[in-house]
Amino acid sequence: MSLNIVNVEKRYLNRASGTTINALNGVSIKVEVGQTLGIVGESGCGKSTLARAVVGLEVPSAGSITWDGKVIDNKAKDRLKSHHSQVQLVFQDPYSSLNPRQQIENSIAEAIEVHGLVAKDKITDRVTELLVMVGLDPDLRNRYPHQLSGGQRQRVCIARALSAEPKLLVLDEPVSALDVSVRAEVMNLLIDLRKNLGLTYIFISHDLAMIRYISDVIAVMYLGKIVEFGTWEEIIENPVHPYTKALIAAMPDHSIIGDPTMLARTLEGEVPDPVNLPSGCSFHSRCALAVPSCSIIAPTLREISNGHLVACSEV
Amino acid sequence: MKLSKKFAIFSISTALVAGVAFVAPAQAASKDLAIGVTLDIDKLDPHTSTSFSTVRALGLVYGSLVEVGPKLDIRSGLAASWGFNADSTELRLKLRKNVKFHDGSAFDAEDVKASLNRILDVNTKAAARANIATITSITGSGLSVLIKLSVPNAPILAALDGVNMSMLSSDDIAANKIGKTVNGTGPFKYVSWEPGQSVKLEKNVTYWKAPVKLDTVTFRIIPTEASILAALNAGTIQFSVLTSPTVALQVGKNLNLYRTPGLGYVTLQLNARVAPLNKLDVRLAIQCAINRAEVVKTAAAGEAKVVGPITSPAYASDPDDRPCPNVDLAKTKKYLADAGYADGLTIKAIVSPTQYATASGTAQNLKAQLAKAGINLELDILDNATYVSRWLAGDFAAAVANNGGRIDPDTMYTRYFPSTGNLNKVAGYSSATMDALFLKGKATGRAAERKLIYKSISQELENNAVWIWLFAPYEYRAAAKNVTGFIPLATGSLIELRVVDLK
Amino acid sequence: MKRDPLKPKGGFYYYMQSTSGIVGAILLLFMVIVSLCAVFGWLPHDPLEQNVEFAMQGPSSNFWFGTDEFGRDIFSRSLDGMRRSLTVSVSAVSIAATIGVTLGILSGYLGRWFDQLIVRLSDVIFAFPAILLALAIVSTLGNSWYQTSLAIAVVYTPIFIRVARGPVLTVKEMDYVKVTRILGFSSLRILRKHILPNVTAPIVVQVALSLSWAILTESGLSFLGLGTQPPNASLGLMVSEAQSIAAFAWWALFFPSAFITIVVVGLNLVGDGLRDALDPARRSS
Amino acid sequence: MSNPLLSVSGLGISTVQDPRTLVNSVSFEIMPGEAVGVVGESGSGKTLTALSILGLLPRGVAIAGGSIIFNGTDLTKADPETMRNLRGSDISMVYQDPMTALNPVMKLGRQLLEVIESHEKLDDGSVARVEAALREVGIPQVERAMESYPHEFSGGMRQRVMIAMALLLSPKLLIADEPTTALDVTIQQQILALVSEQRRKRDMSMLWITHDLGVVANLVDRLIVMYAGNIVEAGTVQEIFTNPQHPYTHGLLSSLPSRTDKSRKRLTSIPGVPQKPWLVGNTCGFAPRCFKVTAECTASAPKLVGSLEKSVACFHPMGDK
Amino acid sequence: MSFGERISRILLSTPVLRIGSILSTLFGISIFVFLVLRVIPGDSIVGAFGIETGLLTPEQIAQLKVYYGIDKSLPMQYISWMQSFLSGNMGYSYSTGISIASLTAKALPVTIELALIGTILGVVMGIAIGTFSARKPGSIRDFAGQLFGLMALAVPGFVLSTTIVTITANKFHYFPNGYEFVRLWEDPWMNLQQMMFPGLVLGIAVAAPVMRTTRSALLETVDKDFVRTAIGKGVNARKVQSRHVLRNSLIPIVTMTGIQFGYLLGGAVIVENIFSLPGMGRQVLYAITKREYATVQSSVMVFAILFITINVITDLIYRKIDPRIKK
Repeated sequence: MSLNIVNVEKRYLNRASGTTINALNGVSIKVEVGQTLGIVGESGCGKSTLARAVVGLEVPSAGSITWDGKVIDNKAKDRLKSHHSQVQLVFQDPYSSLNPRQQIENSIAEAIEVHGLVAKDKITDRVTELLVMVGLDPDLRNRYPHQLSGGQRQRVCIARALSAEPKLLVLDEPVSALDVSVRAEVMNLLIDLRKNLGLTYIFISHDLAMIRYISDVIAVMYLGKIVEFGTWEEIIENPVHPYTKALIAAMPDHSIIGDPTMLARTLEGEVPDPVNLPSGCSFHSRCALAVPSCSIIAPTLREISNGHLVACSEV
Repeated sequence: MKLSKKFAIFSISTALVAGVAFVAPAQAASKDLAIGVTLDIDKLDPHTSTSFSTVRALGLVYGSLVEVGPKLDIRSGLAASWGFNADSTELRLKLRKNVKFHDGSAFDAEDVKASLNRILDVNTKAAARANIATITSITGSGLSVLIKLSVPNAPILAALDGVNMSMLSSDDIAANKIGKTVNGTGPFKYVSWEPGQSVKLEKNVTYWKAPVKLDTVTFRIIPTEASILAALNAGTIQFSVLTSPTVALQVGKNLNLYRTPGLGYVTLQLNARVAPLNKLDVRLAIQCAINRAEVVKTAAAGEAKVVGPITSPAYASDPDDRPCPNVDLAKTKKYLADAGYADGLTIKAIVSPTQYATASGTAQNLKAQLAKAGINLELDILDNATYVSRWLAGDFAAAVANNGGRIDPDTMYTRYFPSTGNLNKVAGYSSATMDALFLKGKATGRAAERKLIYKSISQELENNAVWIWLFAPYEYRAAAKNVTGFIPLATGSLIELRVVDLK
Repeated sequence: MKRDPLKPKGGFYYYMQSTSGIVGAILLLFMVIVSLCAVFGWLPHDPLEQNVEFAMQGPSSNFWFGTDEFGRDIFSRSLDGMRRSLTVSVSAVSIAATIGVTLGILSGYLGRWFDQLIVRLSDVIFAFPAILLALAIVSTLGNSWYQTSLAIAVVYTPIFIRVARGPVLTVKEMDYVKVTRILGFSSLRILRKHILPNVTAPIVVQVALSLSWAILTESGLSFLGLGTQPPNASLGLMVSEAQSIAAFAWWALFFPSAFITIVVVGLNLVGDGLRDALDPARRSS
Repeated sequence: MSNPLLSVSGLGISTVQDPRTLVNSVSFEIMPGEAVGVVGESGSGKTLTALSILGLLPRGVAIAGGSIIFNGTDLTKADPETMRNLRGSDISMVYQDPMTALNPVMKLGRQLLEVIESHEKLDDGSVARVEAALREVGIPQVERAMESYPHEFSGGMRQRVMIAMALLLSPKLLIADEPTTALDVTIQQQILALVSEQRRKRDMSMLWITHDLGVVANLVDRLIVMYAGNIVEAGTVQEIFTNPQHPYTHGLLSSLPSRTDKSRKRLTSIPGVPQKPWLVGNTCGFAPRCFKVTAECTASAPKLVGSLEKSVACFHPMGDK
Repeated sequence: MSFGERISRILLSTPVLRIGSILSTLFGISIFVFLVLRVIPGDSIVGAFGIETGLLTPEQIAQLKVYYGIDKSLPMQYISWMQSFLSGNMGYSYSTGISIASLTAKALPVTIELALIGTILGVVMGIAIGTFSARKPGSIRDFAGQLFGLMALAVPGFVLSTTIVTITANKFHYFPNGYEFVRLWEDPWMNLQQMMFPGLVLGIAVAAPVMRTTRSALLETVDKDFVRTAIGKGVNARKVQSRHVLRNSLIPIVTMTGIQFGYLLGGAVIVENIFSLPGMGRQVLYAITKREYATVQSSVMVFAILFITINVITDLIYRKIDPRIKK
């Protein structure tokens, strides 16, 4: 079993301006069972679009996404009791991802009930089990979302995703919206669940520290493309792509104090508009290493060492 | 502070607008009369128009062979004199001398022939064609005209009155200009028509009767009567036509109010061809349950006259000459029991409240009165055109109606009650007796004899409770105090504006 | 009884935090009491009974609000009129809300051609003179109070379509709705369990406001003879009928007008209160 | 040592209705030219403290006590005109969300000129001054930017404009309320670099509010840690990061994954959720989550004691390493 | 980009979609009004002749049907109406024989002027009172302002109109609407007098919702971040209010005004009657009672076009006041 993303492209037509937004521009990646793939990138790099495509919320404009050999699409009727429930998503914002008018218990039990995952009289037990699994007091079951803290809500979201008994969990910035002091708890929970349930994760974040902490392999995305891919050690310790390097350098770190070089600018300019993609390598406009050919030839991912891929012609 | 400044500007500007508003425009020197009416005229062809407003306005522009006076007497108009042959099958007219159309051409027998033939022509769709349908030929020259009739028909003389019988120029008729140009013999000349706003007329200096004193007459369309009264009070108009009794009651001492019982009447039409109204007892039960004075008091604010079927003063029915002159609920009960409706019954009545001022009140009071007698009058309230459609199709059990009247009872009812009448379906009743009486009435020339015949007709209608005649609404003319000399006419005509002066 | 401090505070609690809401609720209570009096016939006089001897009398101990030209008791008629006005407007708004909300939600949720169609249709009705529409309905279907309601309902349906469609477009994009799609729920379930409960706030507010507009619309239609049929009383009809006699009988105009004011003010305040109570932003503060 | 530029003492902030304490007796000082960071989670009262200095507290929230002395003037008692004169010229502020902090329907140039207009007379040189300020913060094509509306700019560019606006009249104190939270890391770094460069150049004091310890680590001189409406710890950056005394600060620091840590050992977490300031009362607000809690902690509130270099409000501080 | 893609991009672009949707709405309205009129009992003949219709012979009725164009099948009637509508004269009014285009040319300016005056008065009053209220929420003046808003909602226009007519005419002998209607360009002074009261009645109707919208929009905007920014940079309170708060509150106010202007076009019927203004409302109402199909249909189409135009204008104003909306 594996998730296979092959050459996925996604374009949106903006009707108001008649322009096309290029969200994903040919992404290929394979996630093996039990692995955690970290995807890092800045806003607009397409990481969330990719997450939504993996769970079938978006239909790729080109390319395919298969789980266990079966194509994932957005047809709801196929999703009922199908392989699709094996892929679930946890959103970034725990405030907007729970129905404000639904009690916690119902939020978690709904999928179990609809798909008949356990016998009717066992549903309550199953909900209790899930609540305990995500570290919540089962007494919270009758609460409404607004009565819970952000961390608790995110745990409910995780429990709800787990209720469908998934194999693959896509985590789209799962701790970014949480208070700093509760992030660690949720991260720890995710790591425990992965171990206990044998889950496969796609962990998406703009925060390299979190990515680094949880991922087995990391993909760095820039403007809808993967620019570097490798094991977490390789990416963090031995980044090759100039963008990855800049990203790591820009990461605020409390462990380095009073170092004025931490405030040096590492990357000039801003991410180009995904409507008008730069020609050639889309990073060339901000790249210190850029040579004239970078604006003509778009580099493809190539392997520079065992399992370490990079899309740059100058490294 | 910002807000107070804003407010200051706001209030100053409001005050300015208001201040300006109270500077009334200066009065013109010429004698201009502005008349407030609710409805616009609908066309300029006098023969085909049926709307009151058109008839009223064009009545000042056109002339007819005879005229109906204040006492509903027939007076000479463009015909100076006339005479019937012995059996009333020929009418000889002597036309007035020196009558000129507004375009300057002289009026003579050619014009009479052309006008009457135009009315008789089916293609004209003339409104009053039926009234003179008995004419077989019109001959004559110069100032004399001979009209031959297919049957003895003395009442035809009265039918020659009115705007629908206007004398038009034969040249205009030949040139097919009727309805496009307005060329009459009346006291005022047509100037302009601004649809939805006004009709302007000016003095005809060559008018055959006394010299006209007003320089101009303007009909101004003010769609609500309350606004008309407001305009009178404010002095922006000097004369008005009102129909609503409650508005008329608000006319103050600063104005003259002319109140004339009209020829029209409000009635509860019963369709005797529809069950359960096909039973005489049911109809009589209804008649006995209705207090007409109460209807007048409530619906018309006391401003109307209780009448029988015939409203023309010369032939007027005695309103009390009917099985139940007064309310008699005991009789109602008995009639209902005889008809097999001891426990009461439901009758549907159509009514159009927008048709005339008292419609809704009349219907409501009738319903209340009949309810006391165990009769449930279910009101079906319709807009005017819908009402008329159903009325014409006879598609109703009862109808609260305000029908127009004529000075001659024959022209008034010949279309309803004889079985051959084209509105007999609407009347909902016919009988051999009725047919015979109407035939006799047409053929009889002598007034005294005719009166008897129409008294019988009236009794026949009342005894059979064909309809329940209720009252004749007043017609009101309100005028500023400086408007002098006006004589109201029951026909609704404003022709006497030809003698009005503005002081 | 001790209240669990963690138990969620209901909408009622938040509603009662709003002054407008409280005043509105009091006025609404007044309307309901008045209507109930009329429903159960607890009236000093029969609202339809005409009594010419007493016509056009001013307010007195016998006729608290005076009488009209038919000698009918204006107090009793006002109470009965309130009931009828509420009946007409409640049924009109119910129909409009039911149809409008259903179409609006479906339109927002399904999108594509269906959305286009519904939006176009509601534009058509929006741009159409209400009087003509009312005339058409009343003259083809008849003119009982429910046809009047139907006429008003047709006029108001597009408003509800808009009011429902807008939030659906927003809620549809909310993560908690997207999650339900990932979890493989049927559209019907998503609509019923996840979208409908979360778009009710603006609809409920709109219902309160529309009720007050419906009463005024009904009076406008009555003024043109298309509303409640005499002799039955509705507040609007009473006001429009009293116009002609107001010069001699101010009470005939004043009291029903005052009742209309109470209804309109009351419903608007209730709308304000509901808006406050249902607004999550205000709740959290 | 010179007098402090800003001296906040015993500042309390609470809601107006059914008074709820939001900030409880906060005291700190900022010396001329000094950069002070305030770190805390949402609801800790850090933003309210910053807003109260300029008198910009939201509706329904007001200063409940204490004083804010700026350059000898008590801002809590100053009249509106004094406050107005101060705002934007002596003290200016940069806000968290550059998307909403700029008037969406006013051209950027106009919004900057408004600052000059409010404190000086607009003259021929004003436009040039604004353009220069924009250039200084790294806005390309300044003339076009002057005619642009906020939505035509990216978040990073907007924040640059906000900074240009704040620096336009060379304030003595710049208050920055999480100005980089909404930005991407590479952009954040650009902004941080810009601000620290400008601060040095102008020798300006700065109060930097953030929830991200990493952001302030290299930016400020001293740090204030807030929790549940109280200052729990204050001191130099070096002291706080290397030798945190308060269990909260300590827990926070050890719950963050570090990029230098290669072990990926399990993160230490602080159990529970942050306390609401108004529920703290006369206790230590961190007590419910503290592993060192004793009865003393819930019996009374610990006072902030220590020096400017290092002070802590805790009955059981972590102790020196 | 392929040809097909380019075509589909053009077809899917906003202006084309917009025009397409406007045309389809107008088409829907034309069908709707046509059918509605045919459904209402009574036809043009009954409308014109009233109860005298009963006197017409079958031949006459047949001729009249030809004359009124109601002898043809419904689709043919629709097509011939559309032909005349699109040709520009919009058909003829049977009673006056005048083309509906020229009737409309006279009536439409009256209604538009009335609606404009009503809207302007309403917006001025509404914004002034709304601002007045919002300055101090919960205060006595807020209460007074809100009370005005609610009262203005609660008093039916016809009651207000007749009250004004009665009082000014009877007590002050002032009723400019009793004079013949004059157009703005003929006698602006008189015209404004005639428009003043009806404009005020409509204005009050507009003022109520505008006031309420203004109040809530101001209260909402006052709490926005950029207002805090403006205060924070030392802008004085008056300028904060006008440049920042009011300016940003305009969008909901414009929306509400646009909606109200649309309603005014319809609501003008009663006011035009009472104040005797020869506008579109009266034209339509009269034509309905007379069952003048062509007049009703064409007038309704004019109304619809106007209504849509207002939507477009509202849109343009949005673009003017809110630069965020893409050109």
